[in-house]
Amino acid sequence: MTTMTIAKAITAGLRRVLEQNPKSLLIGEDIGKLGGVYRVTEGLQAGFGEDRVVDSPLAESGIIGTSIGLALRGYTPIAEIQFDGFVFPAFNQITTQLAKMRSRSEGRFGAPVVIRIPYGGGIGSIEHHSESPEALFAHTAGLRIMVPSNAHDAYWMIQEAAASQDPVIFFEPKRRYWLKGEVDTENPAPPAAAAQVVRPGRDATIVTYGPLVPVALAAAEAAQEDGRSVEVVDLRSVSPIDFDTVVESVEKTGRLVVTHEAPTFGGIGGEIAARVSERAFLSMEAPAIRVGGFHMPYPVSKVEDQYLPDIDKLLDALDRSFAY
Amino acid sequence: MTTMTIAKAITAGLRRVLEQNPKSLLIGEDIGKLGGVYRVTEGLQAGFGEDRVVDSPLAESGIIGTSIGLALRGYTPIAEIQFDGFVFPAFNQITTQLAKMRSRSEGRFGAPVVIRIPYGGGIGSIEHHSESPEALFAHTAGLRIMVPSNAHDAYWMIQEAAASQDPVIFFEPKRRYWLKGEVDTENPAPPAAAAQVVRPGRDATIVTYGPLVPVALAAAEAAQEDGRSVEVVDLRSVSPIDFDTVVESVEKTGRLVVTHEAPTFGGIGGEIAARVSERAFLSMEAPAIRVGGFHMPYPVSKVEDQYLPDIDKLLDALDRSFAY
Amino acid sequence: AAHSPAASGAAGAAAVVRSAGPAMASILNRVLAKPPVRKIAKELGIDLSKVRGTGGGGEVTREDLISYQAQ
Amino acid sequence: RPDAAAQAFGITPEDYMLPTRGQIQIIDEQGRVRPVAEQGTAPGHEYPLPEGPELLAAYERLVVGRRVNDQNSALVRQGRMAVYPSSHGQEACQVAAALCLREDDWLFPTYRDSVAVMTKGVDPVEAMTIFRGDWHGGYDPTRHKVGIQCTPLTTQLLHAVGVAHAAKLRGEDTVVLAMCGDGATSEGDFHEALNFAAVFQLPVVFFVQNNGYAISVPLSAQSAAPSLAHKAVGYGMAGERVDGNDLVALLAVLDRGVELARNGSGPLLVEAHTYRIQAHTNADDATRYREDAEVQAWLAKDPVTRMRAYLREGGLLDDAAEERIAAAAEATAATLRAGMNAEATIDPQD
Amino acid sequence: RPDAAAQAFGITPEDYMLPTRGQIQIIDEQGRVRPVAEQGTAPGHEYPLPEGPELLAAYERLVVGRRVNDQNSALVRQGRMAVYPSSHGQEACQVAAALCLREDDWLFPTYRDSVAVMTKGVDPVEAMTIFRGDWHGGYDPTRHKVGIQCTPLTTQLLHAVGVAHAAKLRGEDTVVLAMCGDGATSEGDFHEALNFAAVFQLPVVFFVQNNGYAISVPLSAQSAAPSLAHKAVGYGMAGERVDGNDLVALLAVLDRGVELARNGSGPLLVEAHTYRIQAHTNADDATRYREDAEVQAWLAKDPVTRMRAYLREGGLLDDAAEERIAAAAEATAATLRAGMNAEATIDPQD
Ligand SMILES: Cc1ncc(C[n+]2csc(CCOP(=O)(O)OP(=O)(O)O)c2C)c(N)n1
Ligand SMILES: Cc1ncc(C[n+]2csc(CCOP(=O)(O)OP(=O)(O)O)c2C)c(N)n1
Ligand SMILES: [Mg+2]
Ligand SMILES: [Mg+2]
Ligand SMILES: [Mg+2]
Repeated sequence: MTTMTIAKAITAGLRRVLEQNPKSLLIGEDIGKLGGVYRVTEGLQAGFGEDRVVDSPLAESGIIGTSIGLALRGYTPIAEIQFDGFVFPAFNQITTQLAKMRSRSEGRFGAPVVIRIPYGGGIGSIEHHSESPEALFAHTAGLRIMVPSNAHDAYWMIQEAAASQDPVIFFEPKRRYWLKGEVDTENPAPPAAAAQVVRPGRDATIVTYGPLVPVALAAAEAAQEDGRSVEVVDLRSVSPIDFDTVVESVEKTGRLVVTHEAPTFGGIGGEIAARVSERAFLSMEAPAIRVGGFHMPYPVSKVEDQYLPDIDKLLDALDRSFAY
Repeated sequence: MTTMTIAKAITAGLRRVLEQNPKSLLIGEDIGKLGGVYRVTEGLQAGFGEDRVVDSPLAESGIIGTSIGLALRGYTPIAEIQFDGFVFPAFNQITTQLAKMRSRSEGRFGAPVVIRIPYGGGIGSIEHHSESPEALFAHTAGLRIMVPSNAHDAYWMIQEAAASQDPVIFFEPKRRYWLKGEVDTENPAPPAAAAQVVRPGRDATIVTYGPLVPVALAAAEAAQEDGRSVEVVDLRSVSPIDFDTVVESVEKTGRLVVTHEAPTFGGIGGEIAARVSERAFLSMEAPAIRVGGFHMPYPVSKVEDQYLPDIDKLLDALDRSFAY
Repeated sequence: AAHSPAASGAAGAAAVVRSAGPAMASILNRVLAKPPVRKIAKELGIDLSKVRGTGGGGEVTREDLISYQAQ
Repeated sequence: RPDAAAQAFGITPEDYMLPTRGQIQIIDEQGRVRPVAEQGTAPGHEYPLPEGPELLAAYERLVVGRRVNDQNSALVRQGRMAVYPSSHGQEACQVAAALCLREDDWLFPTYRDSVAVMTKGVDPVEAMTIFRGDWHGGYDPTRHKVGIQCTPLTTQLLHAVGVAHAAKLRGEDTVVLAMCGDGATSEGDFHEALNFAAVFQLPVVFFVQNNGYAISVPLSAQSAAPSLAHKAVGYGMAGERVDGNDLVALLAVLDRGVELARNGSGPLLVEAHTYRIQAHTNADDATRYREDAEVQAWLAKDPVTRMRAYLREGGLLDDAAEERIAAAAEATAATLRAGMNAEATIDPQD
Repeated sequence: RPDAAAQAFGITPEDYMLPTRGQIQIIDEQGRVRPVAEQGTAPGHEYPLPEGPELLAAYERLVVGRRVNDQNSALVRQGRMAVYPSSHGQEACQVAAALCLREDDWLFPTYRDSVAVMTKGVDPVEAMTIFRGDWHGGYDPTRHKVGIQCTPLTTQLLHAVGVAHAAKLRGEDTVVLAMCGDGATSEGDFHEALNFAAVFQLPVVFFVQNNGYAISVPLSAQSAAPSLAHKAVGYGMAGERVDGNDLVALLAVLDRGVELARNGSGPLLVEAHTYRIQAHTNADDATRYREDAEVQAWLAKDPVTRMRAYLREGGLLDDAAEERIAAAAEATAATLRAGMNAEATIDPQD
């Protein structure tokens, strides 16, 4: 058991991948000498050399496209996209190539590329540095999408991602990079595809992942004071989604609130609300309520607090749910 | 009143735009001499010259990026992307630039670019020629998304798109290009943002748009034989969505089936199911049921019929709904 | 066989099936009912948990409400 | 590094990178060897004539390639295939692209490169599966080291660069040949691929078949560069232009390019001037955008006729060999017919 | 067309396109005019020395630009702005990029180009809004013909090309100057922008500030080209290299480039060699990837010192002018302080 920040847990996980899988390599912008703009790859080039930790030219499509080629020859490339807002130049390679390789090759080649993306808002940054594009990748069949919310998961899930035979988009909740937590380097976390009930409750279920898990927990805590027992589910994997765990929870509680930072409209919360409402239909005391960003470009930092889901918005959603 | 195919209705609409708005121009690959691979721009370069109907170099990001610049100087560029599967090289320009221009310029500049995309499956084609990426654009705030399902709408909606002060992604249901219909060139269609009840019914509502509207109508017809009166709503606009019309229908019928060709998982059907289920919750006799593609890359043409939503799948969905 | 499923990767790996379905829900004393029935119950001031459900899995139906009222 | 290669040729690095002012042509349109001074090379940069047996073997593949193109077009007309982008007229490029490679070298083709794919060893029927609608791929890319044909233009170039990167990391001396058309050079991924290959000094030969059109769009609306080979300069790699209907010149240029790449000179860009005699695909109507006179002029430069004339003239090809080659072509055509006429059963549940 | 321009200079189109082997430098590091033969030009391609008043006015903007950079860095340290990517050391490029344009010409900057934006006429406080978190834009792009700073690298280059396309369609003789850094040249949109501009022969000057680094990544890991200006060749446009700390050379080269573009010669690519003296942004730690000695060497080439030496030596700058200029710089700094210290109120409902 060691206490680590989420950022350093990922660093440690990557170090372990590089140690254990000689075919693994990191590639991205500024990940070498600089150690990445968030220092997540700090020390790794010094430790493993320039062939294993590769500073690439400044071109995201190039990073992902060449990673596919590396994977075809047995390598496990772990690519870094510097910020969420800069993954889009690589969107063509990700959706038309990476995601479809397994299908196109009749299962012979799964394109095991990992794409690490620091994502989400709340860091007071300028445009394009606070995006939550996970729904775009979730809707693209052929990708796994993992989002850790704590240091222990981060340490283990990045290793799971690197071991996956399918491509993985690994979203790192950047505003939680400095969140500390206990990491048990001996006992693996459950597989990413298994959602976790991180707080049990009886009266309502909040489903979320990544940066909003602490917010959901805090809201549940606050709701407790009103005598409401709220269960919180951390999805951990946004594609596939562990609907069984969510449905089981909602069949018990009868109420569902889903929250993510991405705009509600067309977000993955719609998938969760729709699927769970279908499967748990007769148990629903109230409609599934979604709390997400507004349907607008991510706002300037001065007002991002009003844009982001927070405890008050979750409590309000719970109120609306309990009003039925 | 004239009978036209959807393809030729769009041609006629584009012609009218070019005639009436001297600042409008078409740009894309092979749209000039060739008239586009689907001949939608046939005859327009001959009629309006190479400055108004521009064969661009083969680069989608270039097409959209320069269209933004043209729009900034008062032009109305109507760009063609040759096939749905080839819009992704332009994804960065569309999501980080085109969609955000209005917000970035504090409303001073709305980036009135239209992007025409022949889209969807059922044409027996090879990979990347049968995609339905509308959900990816719907989740991207700042874009309007229109999808005509008949010749009259096609004729008028392309003109509405060209007049829009916001960017519009105009999805053309390519397997219906040759579907004929009456076009009234005197009386405009209702605005795209107004969904239309294209078949009234009492017992259930099918919501769809574009290529599946005829399928939904046929399913409703077949259901009638079982004594079920099914209402069909043609959304026409996928962003924004006219929820009022859908909610009104579902409050009346109590049952909702949503169908599109795109994979169900993370599709816009989730948004519709979730939002309508929330607003019409107490009227829902059954959960919203979605009928879409499987969560897999679009399959080879030999089996696409099994992939695509069809009458049987819709009837089955209705059965499941009525089983509650 | 020759063609392995395209997206089995993404779709097939969901966690072990743990949901026990409505049966479990009734054990947990969660009343099963569709929203309009809940609405009627509320309007009539009926506590749904007092109503015996005769529908599938113990679902409370409109008829159940009527017979409960008749009691 | 280009510098080293330039030194080997006794020229400046800049002259090494700058494509020769004209194109390399070794055999003229009548099938005669051109004088060395007129072959288009810069001094110090002359190409040796490939050996007779290599040329004869290449000619066989050329004839087979032509037969494959025509057979496939026929199969499309008969409804056995959905679509076929024929390389009729470009077979010299197709054949040379595969023959310049060793078995363990990699080829990254596009949709028009079925003949190259087969020439590299892929089973003809498997190679055609993609156009039949049975599966998006068709063959195992690792078996013959042939990437699956990519439709989104130039995406495959980056995969090729990644494979070359892997070769470098593994310390293997394999080379990767990556193909695209003239129109495709406008895409962003073309740029990123060349740049990555140059920065990491990877063994990639980029081979652009410039057939003058991207569907209907002529080269003049695609690029204002003196030639597509000139694009090499901007990445610090060497560019070369070659007559794409001259199989001898193609082999000479590609053989040396592959050798240079194998020996660590970094990537190269080779532009071949050729022409697609038929429409873009069967769904296209080429009369809308080009004149018949242009097609006729290119028919006169046919790569097969020309190579045959040269080989017969030089006594490298006799009647017996011609018969053998014709039989081989027929055999491949028969295989294609049989394969495409057989009903494939696909179980979508599978 | 490049051919016409080449003819005007009495050189071949290829020589016109190929960047001169060295860079254009008119004033040396001590502020002395170099002999014409040593300025790096090709024969027939010499640059006239810009006139005294133009140079003095430019020097004023240079001094103001330096003050703006340092004031903004201070405001960041004081927490009045979230982030500032300073162009300290690159001010000669910033100033020349704006001054070479007419009022109705367009400028397309990136995040590091705030000084160019202000020099083109945008209100300093509005120009800084983007880094303050008040709004993603800050100014009206159409007022001073300045595109909104784009963060996703090179997206703005295509917008610039579109604006130039519009100018051509409108029959206007306006020119567009589009800026990016050395690292940004690796992006696909850079390629597509240059190609569109060249194919449509649009009046765009692409201006690359090569400061040797993309955050931590040195140019050698970004490109293997002989120079970034050489990339012009692959698009059929002219490229030129210039000392980016020599304001005189920058004005000479950009003035002519703009004039050529205005007169229909098509687009050009100008690469300026410069250096970012400070870290990438305040959030960066430059000591991780570069040596102090390197920074010191570049400090000796400081564009402000050098220009001042030249102007004083030539009697173009006297004490009175220096005082006036210093006061102008202070005034701008005061404006920035006042603007950034004022609390902006944003109503998110608005
Ligand atoms: C990204 C992308 N955009 C558009 C297309 C549609 N398309 C297929 S082939 C083609 C023309 C390609 O021309 P070229 O590269 O010269 O190759 P050729 O067909 O002449 O062999 C186009 C536009 C595509 N396949 N991919
Ligand atoms: C598409 C994209 N990818 C990554 C980034 C992150 N990023 C911002 S600046 C920068 C380096 C740019 O270097 P260069 O072009 O040389 O400009 P300079 O900062 O030196 O002025 C990077 C990688 C970005 N802004 N956009
Ligand atoms: Mg791109
Ligand atoms: Mg071509
Ligand atoms: Mg730089």
